[in-house]
Amino acid sequence: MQQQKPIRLFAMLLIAILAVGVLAACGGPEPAAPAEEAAASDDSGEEMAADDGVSPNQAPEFQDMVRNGELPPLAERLPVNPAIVEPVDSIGQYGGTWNTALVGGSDTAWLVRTVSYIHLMGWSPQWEGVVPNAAESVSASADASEYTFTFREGMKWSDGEPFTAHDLAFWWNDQILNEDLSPGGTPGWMRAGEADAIFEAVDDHTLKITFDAPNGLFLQNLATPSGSIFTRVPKHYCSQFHVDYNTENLDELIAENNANDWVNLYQMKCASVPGTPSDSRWFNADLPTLMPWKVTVAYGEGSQLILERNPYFWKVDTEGNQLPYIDRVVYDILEDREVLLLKVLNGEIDMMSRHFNTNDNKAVIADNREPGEYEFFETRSIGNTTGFHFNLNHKDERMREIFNDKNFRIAMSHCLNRQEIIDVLYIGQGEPMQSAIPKDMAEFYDEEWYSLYTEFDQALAHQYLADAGMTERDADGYFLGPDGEPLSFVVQATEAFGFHDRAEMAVNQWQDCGVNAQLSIIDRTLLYQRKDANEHDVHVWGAATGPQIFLDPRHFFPFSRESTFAQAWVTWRTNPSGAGAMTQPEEPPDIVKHQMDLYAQILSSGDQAKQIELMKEILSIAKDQFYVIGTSSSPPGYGIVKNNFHNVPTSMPGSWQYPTPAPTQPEQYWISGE
Amino acid sequence: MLQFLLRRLLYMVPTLLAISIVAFVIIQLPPGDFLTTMVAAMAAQDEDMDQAAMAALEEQYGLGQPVHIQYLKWMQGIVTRGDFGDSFGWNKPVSELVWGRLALTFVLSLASLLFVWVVAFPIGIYSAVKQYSIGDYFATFIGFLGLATPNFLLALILMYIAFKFFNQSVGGLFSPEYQEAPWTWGRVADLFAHLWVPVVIIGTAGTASLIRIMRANLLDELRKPYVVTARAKGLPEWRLLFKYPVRVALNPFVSTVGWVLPTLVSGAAIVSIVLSLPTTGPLLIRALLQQDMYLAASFIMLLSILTVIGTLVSDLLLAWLDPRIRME
Amino acid sequence: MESPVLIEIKNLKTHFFLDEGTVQAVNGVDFTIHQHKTLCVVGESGCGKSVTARSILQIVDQPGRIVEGEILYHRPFRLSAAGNGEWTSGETGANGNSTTEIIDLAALDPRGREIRAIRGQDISMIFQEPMTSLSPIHTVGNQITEAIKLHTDMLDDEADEHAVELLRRVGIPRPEERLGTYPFELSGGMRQRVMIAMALSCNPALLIADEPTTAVDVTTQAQILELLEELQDEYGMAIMLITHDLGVVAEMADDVVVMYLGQVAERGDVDSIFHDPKHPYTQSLLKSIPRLGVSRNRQRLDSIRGMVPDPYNRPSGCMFGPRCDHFMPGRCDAISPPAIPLGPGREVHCLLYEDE
Amino acid sequence: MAVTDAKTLPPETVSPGAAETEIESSVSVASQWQLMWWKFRKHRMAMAGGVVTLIIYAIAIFVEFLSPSSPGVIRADYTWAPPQRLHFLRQTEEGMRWDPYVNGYKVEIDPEALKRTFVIDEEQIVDIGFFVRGEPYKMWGLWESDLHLVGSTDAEVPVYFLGADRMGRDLLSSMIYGTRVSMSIGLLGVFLSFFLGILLGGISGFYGGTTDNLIQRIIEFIRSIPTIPLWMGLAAALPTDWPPLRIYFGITIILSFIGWTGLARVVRGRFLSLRTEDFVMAARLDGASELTTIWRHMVPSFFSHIIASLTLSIPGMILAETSLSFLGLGLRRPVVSWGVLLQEAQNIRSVATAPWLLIPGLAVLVAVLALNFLGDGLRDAADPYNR
Repeated sequence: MQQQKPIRLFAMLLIAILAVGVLAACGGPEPAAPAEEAAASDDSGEEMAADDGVSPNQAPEFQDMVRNGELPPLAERLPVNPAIVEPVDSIGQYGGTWNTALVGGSDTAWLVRTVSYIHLMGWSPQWEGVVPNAAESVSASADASEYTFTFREGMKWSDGEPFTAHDLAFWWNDQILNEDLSPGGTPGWMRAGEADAIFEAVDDHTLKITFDAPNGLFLQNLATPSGSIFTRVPKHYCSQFHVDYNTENLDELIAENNANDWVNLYQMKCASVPGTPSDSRWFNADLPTLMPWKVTVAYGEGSQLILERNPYFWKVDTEGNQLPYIDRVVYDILEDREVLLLKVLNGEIDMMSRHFNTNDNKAVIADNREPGEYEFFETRSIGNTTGFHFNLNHKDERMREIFNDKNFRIAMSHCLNRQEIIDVLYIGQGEPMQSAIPKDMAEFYDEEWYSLYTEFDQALAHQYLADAGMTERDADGYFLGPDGEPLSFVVQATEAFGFHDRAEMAVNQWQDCGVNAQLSIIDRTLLYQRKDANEHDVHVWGAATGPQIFLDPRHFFPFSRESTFAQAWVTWRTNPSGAGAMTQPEEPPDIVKHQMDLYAQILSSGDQAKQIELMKEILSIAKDQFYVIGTSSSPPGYGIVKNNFHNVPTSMPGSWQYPTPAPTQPEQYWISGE
Repeated sequence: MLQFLLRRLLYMVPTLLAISIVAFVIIQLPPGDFLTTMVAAMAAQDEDMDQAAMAALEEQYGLGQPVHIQYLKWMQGIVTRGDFGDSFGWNKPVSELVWGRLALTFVLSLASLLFVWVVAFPIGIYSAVKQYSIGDYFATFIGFLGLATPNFLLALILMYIAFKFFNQSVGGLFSPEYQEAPWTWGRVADLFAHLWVPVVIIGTAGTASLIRIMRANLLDELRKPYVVTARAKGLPEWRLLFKYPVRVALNPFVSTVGWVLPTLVSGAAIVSIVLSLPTTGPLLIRALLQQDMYLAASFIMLLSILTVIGTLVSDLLLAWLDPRIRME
Repeated sequence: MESPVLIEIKNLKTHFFLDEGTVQAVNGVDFTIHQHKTLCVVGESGCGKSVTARSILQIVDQPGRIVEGEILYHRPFRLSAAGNGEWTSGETGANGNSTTEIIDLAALDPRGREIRAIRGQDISMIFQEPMTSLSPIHTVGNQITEAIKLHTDMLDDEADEHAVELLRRVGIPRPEERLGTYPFELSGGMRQRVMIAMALSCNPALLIADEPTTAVDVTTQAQILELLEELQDEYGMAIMLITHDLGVVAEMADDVVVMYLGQVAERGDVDSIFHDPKHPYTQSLLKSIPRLGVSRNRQRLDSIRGMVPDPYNRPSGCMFGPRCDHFMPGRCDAISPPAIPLGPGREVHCLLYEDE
Repeated sequence: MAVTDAKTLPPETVSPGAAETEIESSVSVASQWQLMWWKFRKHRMAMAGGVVTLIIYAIAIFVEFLSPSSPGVIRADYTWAPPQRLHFLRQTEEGMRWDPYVNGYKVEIDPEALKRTFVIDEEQIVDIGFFVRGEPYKMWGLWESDLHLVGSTDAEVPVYFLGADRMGRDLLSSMIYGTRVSMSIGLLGVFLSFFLGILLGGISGFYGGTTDNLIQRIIEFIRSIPTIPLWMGLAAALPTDWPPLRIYFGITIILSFIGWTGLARVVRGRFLSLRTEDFVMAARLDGASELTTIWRHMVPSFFSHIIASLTLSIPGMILAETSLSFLGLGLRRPVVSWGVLLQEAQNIRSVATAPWLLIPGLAVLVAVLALNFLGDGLRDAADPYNR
């Protein structure tokens, strides 16, 4: 027995060596590709199909399925009046896989931006306005409080069940208005007046929504990502998880799915908070959908999320071919952006404009266009690159007084060498710009405001500082506060979007100007935490934004929690009682209250001309108030698209509210063969 | 022996309980919670979320409750139903997420461990036997080099080289065509074809330290009088080396082998992120960064349990190998 | 009666090559070990006695090396063909010669097969620390049978039996059970007995015992020495006993070698060394033996004044010169004293006796 | 062992009872450090490691003077500028003469790729001088100066010996400044964890029994918590309004908080074995207080070991700092450390188009190698069993 021990040791070593040998041996040959499916499916050409009554205006595999009786004919699958899509460049061919990627486990935003733009209303492809999308048409009452939507007859969910007004009524009445399922109540943009909106399914194809008060921005909101919640809940499927509908086997379903209770079960199967992980569209492959592609491998099941063509999709091209052209969309779930960048460089990504598309990366992506066989497309970001938000509601009385002095802020603005920032960080792209309306928006554009206080002039800045009562300097050359005490403030920024680089440059420039600014680069959650708790001096984030001005005028008056310059005033507007708020409400000055009042008027007006007038008044006050110090106009963003990937516009707006590139209708993208 | 085992198992209970509390506290340490992190993350992409939806989510996640209530609920789930709670970030039960990835993680960890041992033992032995020879200096140098290279940097550079010069598909453990394919021999082969890069990268640091430890242990043992005794018996050098000092030098290894697995599981995390491997490491780091608290806490628990069990296994192995301990 | 020569060491020099310099641990040593006899080597720690012993087996540690000299091993006959057979009594050689061959151990490759065949079989060794000299993780049985199986064709069972036999012989109670025990389960004396059993397993011609009793208590010490004597009677091997304890020498030795700083100071049979020490060093050593009833006070410590010199800075001339009471300036620090024969097997290295 | 016999020669006299106590102690005490030095000197790689370590620390001390510029100086025209080759000899009419210079750059902007392209301009020559006036700084935060060891003789024209980063900051200067932070964070962290380790390990080993058991359980417990979550939790829990320097100390403390357990085990082991040694017993019987016993008698006996482990722990700290930086939890600008620089280079853009930004990795490599070799040599030298 004792003598065997060395043998045991040798055996252990031997096994180890053998195992590695096996590893090495297996590592050698390249695996054979599983099959050449893609090539095979192309053979069943369109011409030869017409005779047997099977419509050639559908994907070849559907033709086969129709022939085999596995699928109803195309005419039965399409609505009576399918939505017609004008292709960007050309009528496409069926086939191909759109390879793209997600980063991490909750990256649903890129999904929202690509495959799920089936809202009732949508933006026109170049963001000129709102057009009906899943709805066939819409009409609104003059006071913007009553909206009537008409749906396409014969429009179906991806499992072939009809899509009707009852689905929306179910969603509203039994999900949103159900206190268990929606403890937060209705979405903010659906609130007008005291009472909840009323959803009434007049018939299968007509839905009437009545608000308690005018809701002037309702249709625009529907076109934003928030609007996706309307058209995603199939009553026939989701009602089985609902306590009011399923009295038979709900408990079994709860047990089967490891849920805690029916609410938990419903949330797992049908929940819907767009852009968050609590979005069952991606995690539940069984959920019927209206999307061009339906999920076949759900998020989190493996290292890919895969969608395949929805046979009941309700859009056709101008020649009547059912969309989408592309067979499958495959999202590689990556852990790191750098891997994504390498995949882009390697030509493994067909079309994408997220995560990898930073200014810094553009150089290396540009260098690799030829071997990677891709090109750039432009995403026009409209607005300002960076805003410096001095905290006007600062908790410290002295700091508040200094920051509230407009002369001080003007001085800070003149201390900034914007051209240097542009040269360093944007390689000269863009121009100095105040936190004002961008040039693209002719309606509101104000030339003077655009360049107000943007000149780099330290002497002028010092004059303004003198006006603010700051003339004395300390031993290090920094200005003392108006009270003669040393003055320093912390500029907080995070690494997202390169804000930290801009902050670093601004801090350097302010120090150079004789102001003791200190840089603090922190985690973005922390950044938000501090902002929400009103614990910041200067917060570095965005400034004046583009066409979503009506929906989100955050930089022009204390509008939402994103109006970082005045958290206490925001609370006063949105939550006057201050219950549960991280920053207690404070009553703003009259002029600010007037802005809030003007915005309330916009909301309750259905008249666009009047809305514009009111907005202009808000903006002129904002110009005078000078809440946020802007930096420079945004250079365009970019995405990449493979050379054989067609119908992607070379330029499109870039914004979350216009969830780039969804309004350009990915269902009409197509891939040409090798 | 059985009593020893039972006693050890009994000891584990309070330890694990304490760990569960610490695990929960650790994830509460950073400011904010899953929701605020998510909102900040969305804002960083210029995206936003409705207040009402946020309130709903807060309710759904139970984030409004006091911490100790959250903890008790979580523990109750684990103890009564083996339910580790739901991952917020994936909107599904933690157990579904973890087990799937654990298998690949074990494959990777074991392969790395084997690699490390197979490389480190011979070099370590050589290095000790030929102390201060050129070979020893070289092995030492290489070993330290492996220790000194931040391995995430190595991963990135190797990946870039693979792309630039070999035109290889980067990241992951499978070729694209096999990623969601069912398990076949082809897929296994594909896995092994991809496995060597992470194995080598993860292995470098481990190999380096193992060489050092092996060398040091062996040097200690080689100086022991019993080696001279054995030599005086007329044993050939190699047999002497393997029967006595190498065998004794292995003991400190065995006593740490229990730590190795959890270290590989979490330690390889950073490399796995860089290489985008579908293993547990990235899931853990992301859960921590997102404050996906049940997922993160369950992970910490699991790793700790692995460590505690690993220590136990180590002790048993050590007792098996070393009579002095067995007899105690 | 003079018994046949077993080992003949001639001008052995074993040096250690260190960066700080060369340590001449053994620097020109000559002596002879006879069959069946006990030779004691005495000297202070560091005088090179252990290195000399290890040189015989070629197990000097790196960076030590035999640089010069011969260790001639007169290999006696085995009675039986098996490797572990009894040795002849000496006179009865087949051709009237008591030895088969003469091997120069110093010339063998320290890692080679020939020296390995001699180690453990012809010459075996026991060490000072019975605890650390046994592997802590192998059983007693394993360690004893290892040598047996290495040098003979015995099967496992036979080897085990033989080991039990040996253990019984060295006075270990219930030897069958002891085969499976580990060294740490045994007392110091028992361990040393195991070491002896191990050394005797192949019935060696020479047993080198390197301070075998320093690490055990006085009672055990006596028992071990007694055992060695008994075993010598029984197995007929020669013993080379290394010690710094003159009491042990008096009890055990047939011949004595006194070493000082890598050189032999004096050698001879035990009686002449004890009763007629010639070398001043030997004389000092004998004076330093504590005697019953004499208190150990500081005065007695002056018997050898000064301390052993730095190994790198050896004195010129006689190594003992600086500490010698009979130091002769101009001679002792100039001439390295040659061996001066005083009788058969008796030599002294001291200029005092030059003209005798 | 024979060799030990031959060399260290503990002067034990022939008769067992007669120990020359005084002489013995004076000899061995006097020679312990000397012997260690001898052994250490023999280990050539360790010597080299020691020299390199000294140089690195010398750099860390004179950071301001040694760096050609300051790490915060942003220059728009030099974003992603590659390193400039230093020429020592200059072609003049009389022939080559000693006059170090670099060539300037012709810079063009590629608007589509959004980058500057740099072409060496042979015409444009930037003189390099020693002890030049340049970017002003405050030496050790005490007095102001603008003297730099090397740099462009014209303060307006920058030189980039190792290239520039994405904002045109000089990499060499950043690296030199980073030396101070990176090398001291290791040192500080190691000292802290050693303090904890020796204290708790010492208590554990010295008292044994229940105390020992308790501390051992705590150590086991801490070690069974995965490191990364612990780091992340602790690092994120640092108060946010701390200035960067205090955050730096916080991170040091976090690193050491995890590092002390390993050392505590070692120290405990040593204490346990020393506890029964005669000289400790003697000190105790002599009535020396426990603390005195520990500090006067026990700690010195393994002091050399502590130094060796100390040296070996610093690289671990340096690497841990880079890992923390990678996770976005480490130090951040305006504090510059090697970890910060590596984190900034930790992207394909840098690897592909600005590989010089990886040079800080080399610095980490050199420092870690040097410290490891040094520690290795020290350990070997301190080892009483070693020859």
